[in-house]
Amino acid sequence: MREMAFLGFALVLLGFWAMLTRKNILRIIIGFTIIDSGIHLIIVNLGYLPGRTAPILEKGMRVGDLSKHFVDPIPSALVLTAIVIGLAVTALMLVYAVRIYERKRTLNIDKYRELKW
Amino acid sequence: MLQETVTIIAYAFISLLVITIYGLTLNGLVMKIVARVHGRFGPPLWQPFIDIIKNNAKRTMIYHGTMFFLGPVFRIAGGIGTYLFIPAIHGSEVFANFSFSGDLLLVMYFFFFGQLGMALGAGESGHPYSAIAVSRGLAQMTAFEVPFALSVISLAIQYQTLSITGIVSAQQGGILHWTVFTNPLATVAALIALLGMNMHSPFDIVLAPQEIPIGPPTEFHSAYLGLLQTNRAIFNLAKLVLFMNLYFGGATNILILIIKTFSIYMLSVIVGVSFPRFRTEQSIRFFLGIPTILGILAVIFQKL
Amino acid sequence: MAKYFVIIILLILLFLIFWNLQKNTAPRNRLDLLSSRYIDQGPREVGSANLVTAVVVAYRGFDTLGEVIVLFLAATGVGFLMQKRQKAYPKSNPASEILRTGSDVLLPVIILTGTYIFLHGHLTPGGGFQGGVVIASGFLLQFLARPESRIKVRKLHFIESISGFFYVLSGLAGLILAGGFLDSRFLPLGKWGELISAGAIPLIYSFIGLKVGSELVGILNNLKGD
Amino acid sequence: MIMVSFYILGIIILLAAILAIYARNIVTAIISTGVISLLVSILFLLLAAPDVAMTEAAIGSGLTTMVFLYAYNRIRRIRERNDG
Amino acid sequence: MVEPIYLFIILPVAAFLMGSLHQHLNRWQVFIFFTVLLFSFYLPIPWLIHLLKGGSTAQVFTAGFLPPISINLQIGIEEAFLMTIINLLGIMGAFYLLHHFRGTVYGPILYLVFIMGLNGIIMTRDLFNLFVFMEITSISLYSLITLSGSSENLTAGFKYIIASGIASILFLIGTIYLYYLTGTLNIDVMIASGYKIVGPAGSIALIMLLSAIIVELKQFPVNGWALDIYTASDPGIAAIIAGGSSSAMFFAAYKLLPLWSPSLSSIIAGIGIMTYVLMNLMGLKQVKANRLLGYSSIAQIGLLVGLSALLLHSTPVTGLTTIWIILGGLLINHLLAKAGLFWISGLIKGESLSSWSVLRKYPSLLFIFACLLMALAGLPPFPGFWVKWNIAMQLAQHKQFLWLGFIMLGTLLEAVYFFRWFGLIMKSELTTGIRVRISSLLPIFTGTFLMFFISLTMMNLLSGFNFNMLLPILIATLIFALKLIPGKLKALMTIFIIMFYFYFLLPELSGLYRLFAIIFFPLSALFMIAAMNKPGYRNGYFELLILIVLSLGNLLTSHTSLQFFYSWEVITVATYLIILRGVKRFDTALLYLVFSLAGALMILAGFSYSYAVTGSTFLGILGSSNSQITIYILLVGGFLIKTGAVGVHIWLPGAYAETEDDFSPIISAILSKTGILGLLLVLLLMGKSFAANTELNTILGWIGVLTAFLGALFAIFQEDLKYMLAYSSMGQVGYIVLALALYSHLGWTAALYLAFNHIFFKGILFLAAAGIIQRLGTRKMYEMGGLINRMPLSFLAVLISIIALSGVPPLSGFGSKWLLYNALLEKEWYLQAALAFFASTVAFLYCFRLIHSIFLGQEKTRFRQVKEASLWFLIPQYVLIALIMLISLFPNIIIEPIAQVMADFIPATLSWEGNTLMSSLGYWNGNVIMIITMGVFMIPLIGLLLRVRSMQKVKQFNIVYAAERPDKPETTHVAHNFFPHYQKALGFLVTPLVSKFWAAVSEWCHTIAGVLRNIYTGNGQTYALHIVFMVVLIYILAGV
Repeated sequence: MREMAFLGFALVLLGFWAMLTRKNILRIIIGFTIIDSGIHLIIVNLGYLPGRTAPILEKGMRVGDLSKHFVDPIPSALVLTAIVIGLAVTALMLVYAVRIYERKRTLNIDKYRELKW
Repeated sequence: MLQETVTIIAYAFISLLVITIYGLTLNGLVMKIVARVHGRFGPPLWQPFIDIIKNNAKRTMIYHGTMFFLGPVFRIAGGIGTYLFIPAIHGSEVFANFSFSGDLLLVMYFFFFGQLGMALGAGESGHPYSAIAVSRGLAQMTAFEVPFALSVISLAIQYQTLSITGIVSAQQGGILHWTVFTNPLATVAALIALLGMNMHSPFDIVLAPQEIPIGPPTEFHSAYLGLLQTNRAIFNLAKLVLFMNLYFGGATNILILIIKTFSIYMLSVIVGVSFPRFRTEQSIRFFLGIPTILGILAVIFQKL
Repeated sequence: MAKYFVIIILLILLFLIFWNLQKNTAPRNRLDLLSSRYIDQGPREVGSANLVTAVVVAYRGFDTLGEVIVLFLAATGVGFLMQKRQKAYPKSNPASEILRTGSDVLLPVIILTGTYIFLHGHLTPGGGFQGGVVIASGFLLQFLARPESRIKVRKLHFIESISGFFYVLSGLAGLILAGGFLDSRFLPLGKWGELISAGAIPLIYSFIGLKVGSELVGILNNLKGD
Repeated sequence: MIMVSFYILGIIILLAAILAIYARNIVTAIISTGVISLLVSILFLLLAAPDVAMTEAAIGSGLTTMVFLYAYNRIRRIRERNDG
Repeated sequence: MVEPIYLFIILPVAAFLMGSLHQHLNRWQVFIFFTVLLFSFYLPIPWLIHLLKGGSTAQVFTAGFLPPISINLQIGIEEAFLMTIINLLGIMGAFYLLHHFRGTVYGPILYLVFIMGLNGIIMTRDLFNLFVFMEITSISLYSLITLSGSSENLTAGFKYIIASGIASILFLIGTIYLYYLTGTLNIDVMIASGYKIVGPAGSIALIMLLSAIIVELKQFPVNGWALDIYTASDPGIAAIIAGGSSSAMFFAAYKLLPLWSPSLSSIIAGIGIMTYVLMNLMGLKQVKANRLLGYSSIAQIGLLVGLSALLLHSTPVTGLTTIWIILGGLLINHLLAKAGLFWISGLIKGESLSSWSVLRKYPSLLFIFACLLMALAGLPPFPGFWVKWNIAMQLAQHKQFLWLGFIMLGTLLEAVYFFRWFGLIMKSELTTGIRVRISSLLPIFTGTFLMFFISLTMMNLLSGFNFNMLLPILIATLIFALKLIPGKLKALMTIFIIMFYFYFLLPELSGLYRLFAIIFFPLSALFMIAAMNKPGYRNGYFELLILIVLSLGNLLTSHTSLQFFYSWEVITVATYLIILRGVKRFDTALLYLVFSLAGALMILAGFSYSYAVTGSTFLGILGSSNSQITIYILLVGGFLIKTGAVGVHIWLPGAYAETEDDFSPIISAILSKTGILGLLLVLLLMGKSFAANTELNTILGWIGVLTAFLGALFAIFQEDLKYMLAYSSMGQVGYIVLALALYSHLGWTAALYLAFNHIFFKGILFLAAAGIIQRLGTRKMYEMGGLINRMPLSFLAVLISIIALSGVPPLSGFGSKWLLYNALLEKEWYLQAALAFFASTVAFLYCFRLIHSIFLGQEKTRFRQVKEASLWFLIPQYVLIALIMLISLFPNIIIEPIAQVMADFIPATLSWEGNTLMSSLGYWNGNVIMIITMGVFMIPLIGLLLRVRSMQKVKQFNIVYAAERPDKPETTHVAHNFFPHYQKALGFLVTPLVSKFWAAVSEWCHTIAGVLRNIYTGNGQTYALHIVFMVVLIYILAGV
């Protein structure tokens, strides 16, 4: 579905917007998760074929021409992995945020500029 | 072989003696003429002979060091050497000197021999005037050598040889074959350089009689001075003979030699008395100006 | 302000790129060779009714190993980062009595649900990861209800290690007994549609579920602090 | 029917995203993010991907949100201790 | 052979188990950790051997299905090679990090998984699996970065997460769309079905994928975060990032290379090479050591990326092996060297570049450090050198001259900041603050040792083993190992070794080469006698001398341009080091090195151009091509820099003057002849029909004569003795260049005669200067004076040498002038002749000033007691004087062999009549002139001596000066600013325009670097913006 893809891209862009403009690193992390959701949507959408069902065999289905009834299982599988990875990264980022706040007492990304050039 | 060698050496001695006497006379004559121009009576013609005999006869008891002692020797060796590498009279065996051992380049570089020795001797005297004068003299020398070198190069192109004998023989056969007519630009450049070489006014800041008594030789006296004065006669004439050979057709006998060298010398003296003195940097700029351009033009014209 | 302007311009351009990308992607009306093959052969080869599970555990099992490792890394990383934390923080307020009681009651139910999910990964939607998360949510409820409670970290780690170990071991069994590393067919495929079927998929998903659950609990425990 | 629900969901998702980006309160933002994930997981169901929907709901809206809140809680506690 | 899949069994299992069992494992934990790492190191080795023996690439299948149904791994030569070195680095890095890992179990776990991830990136053939492994490495790094727990660690890590997170997003988008288009995730299948990746969608998908990889490869401009990581993280971690992570990511990019369309490929090449140049440019401004290493790391990876994109796409399969060797060599060179440098940085407490000067206290570490720098700068004998050479050859063969130029620029910039750093270490104040642990040292030393080994292998692979090329280094190392031998004994050994080598070398050489061998060997041995004078061990000095001189011998025996270039670079480096040893401030040595390297790069470009045309490195066919002009310009330009021609001379005065006093004669008299040798070889090898007629020779001639003139002019204004001599050398070599440019028999005879003469008199002058400076402790000439009484022997030596220098007859110098002017006039180069003559009169000025200011004039009170210069200085001087006298008296003994050698190349125009030399223009009989001069000198001398009795030397101040007797020598010694009038008249010519020009170039480079690096604001959001910007830019550039 084209609309679904655009919703995904819209989420990606909104996430980028958050990441590029908001100063609070928690918001930046939120931006990341929004982008992640958008990407997942895009991926799953690419595996979708209109009018088909989820690739789960149920009793009574005839094995043989299932490929005409099911959507693509591969994108789903990829998204599963991507979601878990996203969780891992988000968790680490949040721990980073905690630790940075512990050290610097601010969540403003503009204040983390002791290293430059 | 031995006999040949002895003959050549004997001839060289004769040639040298003649030239020394003539040189001293010439110096006297010029002093006289300059004095007359200035409206003085001037010294007698034989004054240089008297000076030289007097100074050479004096025994010297003191010296400033080895180089000081050797300085005048270097100087006169340079003068004599320069003269001896130039064939003085074209065709004459006696006056051919040792010109077989080297060409014009040798003579040009041998000029420096005496200068260097003199400068070293003067340097060891520890007198600041000597050092200043040497500095000025050397600086000026580098400048006037440029037009002279260009002029010589022009001659080398013209005659396709660097041998002085060769250049002279190429000019034989009439006054119009002289370089001064066939290559006037080169001649003019060289003659201007000659003014500097002779350290005559306006290029006499090296000697600067007022503040630097007599230039580099300030500390030299008696026998040393005698040697220097002798050299002045010989070296001066060596240069004149060279110029005569290069630009004025050389000489086939002693009389022509005397006339020509005298004329060349007078030319420089006359120019000298009528100009004020240049400062060193001025003379450097001067020599690197018009004379150098003339020299370059001479080269270019010859090359064309 | 100029910076905002630049960002807007760049994002608009990025949007145009995405637009261009999507616009030029032809919608498809049939599956590609590979996915068709998965669907057509999957049930027979792997014995899993849920073809996503077939892809995740069997065909692309190697990815899943990576996925498990990523989560493991996250847990380790959180532990690593939190290990150096400074002094203790002020205690948070204890939760209400209702929540405590509720969570106590709910915990076994939630764990059971989670177990169900990963055991039925090859039959119904869901699997090890989903099940693991569900289990973790039970513990989360515990944390919320009793902020002062401390779970037995060593036990947790033990479960995590051992389940991870057995997961890789089952992969190794696939290598030795069947066609290759992480081949789930070293156990008989069984009867299609039953709980104990689809080779080792339920086993593998169980290990994954346990591992994921314990890892997530570890992360939450670490983040909780105190 | 599907399309209508899609559009409604889509608009809510976008609004939630904007809220997540601009909400004053960070907790609101975090919850909004969770809502996005939850709604997206519904979309996954529409796209015939129940596995993904489950995972997204459990991980994206559930666990991630909790991790967020825990992290924020710790930050808040650091701030309190610091102020106090 | 163990199946590679076991890597993904053993490592995770170990990691999982260590997580929970660490309390039980205790000590065993370290054991398990290293066993597992050792296993991972061992695993690819049998594969590598097997594959090198011609075994076929192995596939590893998972899940019991064949690809593309399931994920597969591949182990081919490239994979096995890369895994071997990365896992080796893994072990060494783990060893280095050992102390950090005490007391934490998380560190080793993360590290193990990280290593596994790298191996996964290398082996996997599935695009999404690649993504998973990239995430594994990134996520483990996120945590590892915080190892030391500083707040910089954390903020840098956060920026890394942002950048890497965006990269993952882009990678996912790209991957999924590629899957959508091709229906597969298997890389090989995807490449095979590349025809499906069409249209805007395909291009954009590729662009997304590419952008992600470029971010992960830290290419310009999306690498601000990487710099922060390198700066902030623990050096041990930075080392594995720079070495391991970057290499693995590079391999991922390499794997995907066939996917890119040609236009994307060239974009990659452009980005890579621009990264190389710009990072090195910005490195110029860097003052923090770790950050500088970061800049360099990124640059090196940029080079790798750029080269792989440039070369792999356009090379036929047969040529691939060489390219693999180049890329592999570059990779391993970078990996080992950069890891080593990061490891060293971990030992040093300070973070500024100068805080590394503490290394001076640890010579072995310093040695390692220098080796690593040289390896990165691509200098022999390290792998980087072979890589540099072959890069040039390959790029030239592919006609990628523009890129080659950029790469050379980058190399030069890199060398500038590296060797500036090295100079800083050697010359800045000694700092304290180092913690040396055995566990940290072991990997550093192992890595460096490996580098030598790899260099040997590369030499073997790329050009064949050549023992001669190694010999100088071996001997030098051997002597270096004999640390405790006194300097004097070492000097003797050096002389002995050099003469021994000469003895064996001479029969192999003929003609021209034999003449140069005489210049290089016996004469430098003679100069080395002076070294006997200095007490102490002088570690390094003799070793480097041996290295230089023996390499000079190798220059002469080279048959290929590679051999020549190798020796050339060895000489350059050794000379740099020896200069650096002696100077007080490092910039002199740096200037030398930078100009020499620039020259070397020009030479390399020339050789590579020739290779591109002829396809051979054989020196003999250098000229057999139709693009001789380019080759001529490049080679001549390169060699001119070495001769110190005007315009590129600014390195020369400092290098000649500031170096140790007993090295000055060698560098100015002998080493300056290497440039001459080079020029002569170019003229000879370019083929007569071209080289004899080209108008370029005229330009070369003018450069020569202008150098002669300006060198002399600069010399007269120097107050510093050695600077004067240095400028004089510059001028004299200018004459030689002029003579060479003539391309005539007379000219070349003059050139070599001049060369010999220059060695004699400049050797004497520098040796005498050394003796004087040793006694007086000053180099300012106006502080000297009157030393003739104290040092008569030195005076005599200087006197004779300046007579020879200025060309005054009867000494040998006149012969060179005579030959030169005759040659010039013969060639009709009249204006050049005039300028040369002017230059020689100017030379007269400084000659006089030299001898006057030092030896004549007023003796200074403080130097009343000085003694004659040391005997060790006088011995070589008087040997040289004897030589000057000999060739003055019998010029033929040297001119005749030279003229004969030259007659092999050009028909002779010089003839003899007894002792008289005849040219087409003039004649000259040195022998007779000498005798006559002696005669006219002796007669007045005897006359004068006869008239002196009981000579008495007057006191120093016994002169009348301004009507009073002076009492202070300082006021009466006219020596300072000796030629003020010259300054007034021609001073404008010595305005240091050239120095100003180069200073401006340097200034501009620094300014541009300063402006450019402002993009690295330190703000994570800006870095994210860079990434978005780059995506858009690539999109626009690719023209979708």
